[in-house]
Amino acid sequence: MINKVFTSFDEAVADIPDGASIAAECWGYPATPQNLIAALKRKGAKDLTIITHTFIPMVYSEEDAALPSLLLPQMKKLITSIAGIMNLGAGAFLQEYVDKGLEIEIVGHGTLAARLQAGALGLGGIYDPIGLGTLLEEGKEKRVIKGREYLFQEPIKPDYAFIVAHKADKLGNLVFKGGYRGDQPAMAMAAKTTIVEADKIVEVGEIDPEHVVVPGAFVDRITEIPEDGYGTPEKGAKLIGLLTQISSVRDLLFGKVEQR
Amino acid sequence: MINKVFTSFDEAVADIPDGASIAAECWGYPATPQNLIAALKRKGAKDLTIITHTFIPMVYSEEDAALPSLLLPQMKKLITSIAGIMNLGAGAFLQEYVDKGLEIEIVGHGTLAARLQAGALGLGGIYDPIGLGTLLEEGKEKRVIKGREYLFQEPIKPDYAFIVAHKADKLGNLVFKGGYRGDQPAMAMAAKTTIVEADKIVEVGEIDPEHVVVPGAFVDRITEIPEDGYGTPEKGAKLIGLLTQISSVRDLLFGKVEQR
Amino acid sequence: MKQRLDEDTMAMRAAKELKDGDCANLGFGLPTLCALYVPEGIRFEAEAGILGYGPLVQANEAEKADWHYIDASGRFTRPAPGMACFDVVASFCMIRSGRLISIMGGFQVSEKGDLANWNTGSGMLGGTVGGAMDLANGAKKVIIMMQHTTKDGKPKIVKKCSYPITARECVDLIITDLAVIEVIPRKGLRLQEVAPGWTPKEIQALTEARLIIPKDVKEIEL
Amino acid sequence: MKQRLDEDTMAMRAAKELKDGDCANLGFGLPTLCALYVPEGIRFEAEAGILGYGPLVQANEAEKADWHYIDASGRFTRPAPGMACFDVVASFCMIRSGRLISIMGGFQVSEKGDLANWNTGSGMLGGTVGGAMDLANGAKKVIIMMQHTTKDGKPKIVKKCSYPITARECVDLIITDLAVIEVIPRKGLRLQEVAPGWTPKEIQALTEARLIIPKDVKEIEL
Repeated sequence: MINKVFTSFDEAVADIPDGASIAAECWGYPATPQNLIAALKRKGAKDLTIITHTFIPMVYSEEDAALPSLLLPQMKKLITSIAGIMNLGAGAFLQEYVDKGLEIEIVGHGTLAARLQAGALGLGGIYDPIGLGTLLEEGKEKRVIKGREYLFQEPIKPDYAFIVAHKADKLGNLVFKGGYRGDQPAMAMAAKTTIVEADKIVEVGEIDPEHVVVPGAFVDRITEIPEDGYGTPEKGAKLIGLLTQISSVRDLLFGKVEQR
Repeated sequence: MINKVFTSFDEAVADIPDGASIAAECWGYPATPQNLIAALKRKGAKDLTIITHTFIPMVYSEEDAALPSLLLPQMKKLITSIAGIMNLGAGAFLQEYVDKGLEIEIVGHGTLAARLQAGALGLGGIYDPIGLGTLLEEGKEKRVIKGREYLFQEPIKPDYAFIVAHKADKLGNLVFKGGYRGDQPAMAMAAKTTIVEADKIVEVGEIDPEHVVVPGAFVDRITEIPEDGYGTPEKGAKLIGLLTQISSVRDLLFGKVEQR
Repeated sequence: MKQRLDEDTMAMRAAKELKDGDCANLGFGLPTLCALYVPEGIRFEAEAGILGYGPLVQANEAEKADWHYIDASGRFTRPAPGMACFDVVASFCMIRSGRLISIMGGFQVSEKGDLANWNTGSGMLGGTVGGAMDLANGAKKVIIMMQHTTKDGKPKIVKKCSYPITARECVDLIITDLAVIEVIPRKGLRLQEVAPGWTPKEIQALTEARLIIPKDVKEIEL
Repeated sequence: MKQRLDEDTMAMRAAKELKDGDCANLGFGLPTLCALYVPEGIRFEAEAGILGYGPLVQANEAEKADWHYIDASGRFTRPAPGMACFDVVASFCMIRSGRLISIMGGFQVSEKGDLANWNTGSGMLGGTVGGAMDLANGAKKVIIMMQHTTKDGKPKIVKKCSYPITARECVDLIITDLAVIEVIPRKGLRLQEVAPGWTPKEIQALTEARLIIPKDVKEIEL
């Protein structure tokens, strides 16, 4: 059987060149391929384009979490629907990089999903109804189809997708847990090369064919998150503890429903 | 809890008006919402548009199976990627209806899937790379995007989707079995109203959240296939027995690999 | 001085808009509270791809928080029977096709029902759009929950939004701490209910857009 | 008289193109046979949304046939460890993105690598397109398995397809009962292997398109 399993995150990202585009989920805090991101930081590839649903600033130490924002010094372009959480200082933390030349493309989340799906299907473009009359229509071609206006949107086909899965079998079949699927199936299907970090790698046959979310044909490399890696339940619990000590974050996570 | 369960197929299709468009899978023989199709035939709605991946002629009696072709006398338009299986007489069986005014739109299967997905996402159109230089490009707008040519394709948003699922819970969460998913998730998401026939209706909580294929929000009506309904394992086995007695069909199903 | 509704009362009023069988997406902040006040039979959706999640995890039970189960605002929820997990493409098919009711916060709503709720005006980085535009354009019903006026007393229901808009003519109902206002397409804003003790005239005085005031304006009932 | 290869031998030769880890879609008819002759480690895909199905059900075991598990030609297969079920949108993402090898039948292949394999020429109803155009345009490698000539002896490898085409310049390799021919982009058709006992000249005589005949043409090896 062909071997897709890598024992080192560094080896799994070793071929990523300067200028590569990388799609990586970042939903909640640890629904993020943190170990691959940290490896890419160590590798130091430059001029990256990062495609992510949320770009959360690092409000804690790199020892506790590794989000896409860790890659800021290596980035040329960011495509995202959330450039920083408003209550955590909005996009202000990005301004310093924008001033130094970082290009930011803001895209509505549904449009991001539709553009990834279009990339996965090999489409040349789509007409999307979202964003009309808003800042996001700037520079976009408009077209009326059957009496309704649409914006032309380009597909997104990342060079690489970094995926965090719950389980991967050795053929690359993936299952997720809860809200961790997010944009990841579309990212894995749209990318040229898909690299996975999984909570657990299992033997072929251990995942029921009906439960597979991303079929193995879309997956090129698989790594397993070690006990001391990012994104383990222990690290998650520690992070929640740390974050609830920051009042603005505590308000985000629990605020409105506290003591009711 | 809101009741989506219908005990009668006839009631489940009772509101379908003349002129409605209906997406219904037809893959292999029984991966088809046969009980709903039979009910729609009984109801007799006219001028229907049928969207289906394969349009197989009825080579056996209506007692044994009910495929979309049962609706031919009620149809105004057919959108399909396979208008009859070549070895079973190709599209010849359709010619009689075409002569009487039936409109047929042939669409590549991937394009059909992409158009349903576009409909589900509310897009106004897509640029598809498939079909260039072929009969299927006739009448389509062409556009060069980043040096490559594409065809404009309209989304498909059926009024109704008829879905055959393996299990449905009472909220409408669906799971499938084997190759029965097919176009059905895209059809269910693209349609205005989704009507399901399931091998079995189960209680809420009996389907693991991670195993749901079509979430209940996309499902409006649920019926259960009765023991004497179409598409039961018994009927399937009987059909195989009948079909293997027709040599051309036998060749399709087993021919090349016989006695090896 | 006459009282404005508190956040919980607003949430109770908004929750009344949800009926058995409805699926709803609750936006960031205030709308999250609605989850506490709905009857059985309502399912909530999170853009990440969860429909029908269970009760929110509260601050005093933070040890039960599991990052895998979060609502549309990133708060911790729990799995529940009948829940479904799916991907973001399916999530936005759901959001964009009128299958959900959207309850969102708002910076401003115009008399035409334009919504501004993603950007405070300092360019592209002045806000977080997320799925707001999809919800505003695609939901079966768009309900905006917000304070009637800004912290410094300026109207948030305006003739024309001064903040960058989220979508045009998309709002169906506005629930504030003073009133419930319906957007009637091509007609304007119709005052439907007022907070106890407030008169339509007083509400109009705090509203820049002209309100259509029918004879039968009621007090907000829960 | 010199023999042409039988169907099984053609399938064995085509199967040699598949390597450990490859995923392949086997088209209607002849290509289906390849499934019988591949080593371990190859997975097959059916457009319906199955990757990695098990062995085909044969005619003498028809009682094991289950409609839920069918291959790309609608033949009965079986579940197998490592199999994945998915929907048609994912299936065509896989097909269109160079993740599969496509082995299909053909009516004609042109000297430019145009493929005609869906339509016998009597208008739109003269054929069944299914996923053929997607496979022809999107596969990592397109291998056409067909008889070298028609039943009445006419060449199927032609200058220009007379049948309606499936896709332009899409074929990578042609495996017939007489030869293995590679399509070299912008150069033409290069004869790679011949059936035992046949000379390149004899193959050219049965081929309308001009063949590039290198010095090292070999006999087909299995």
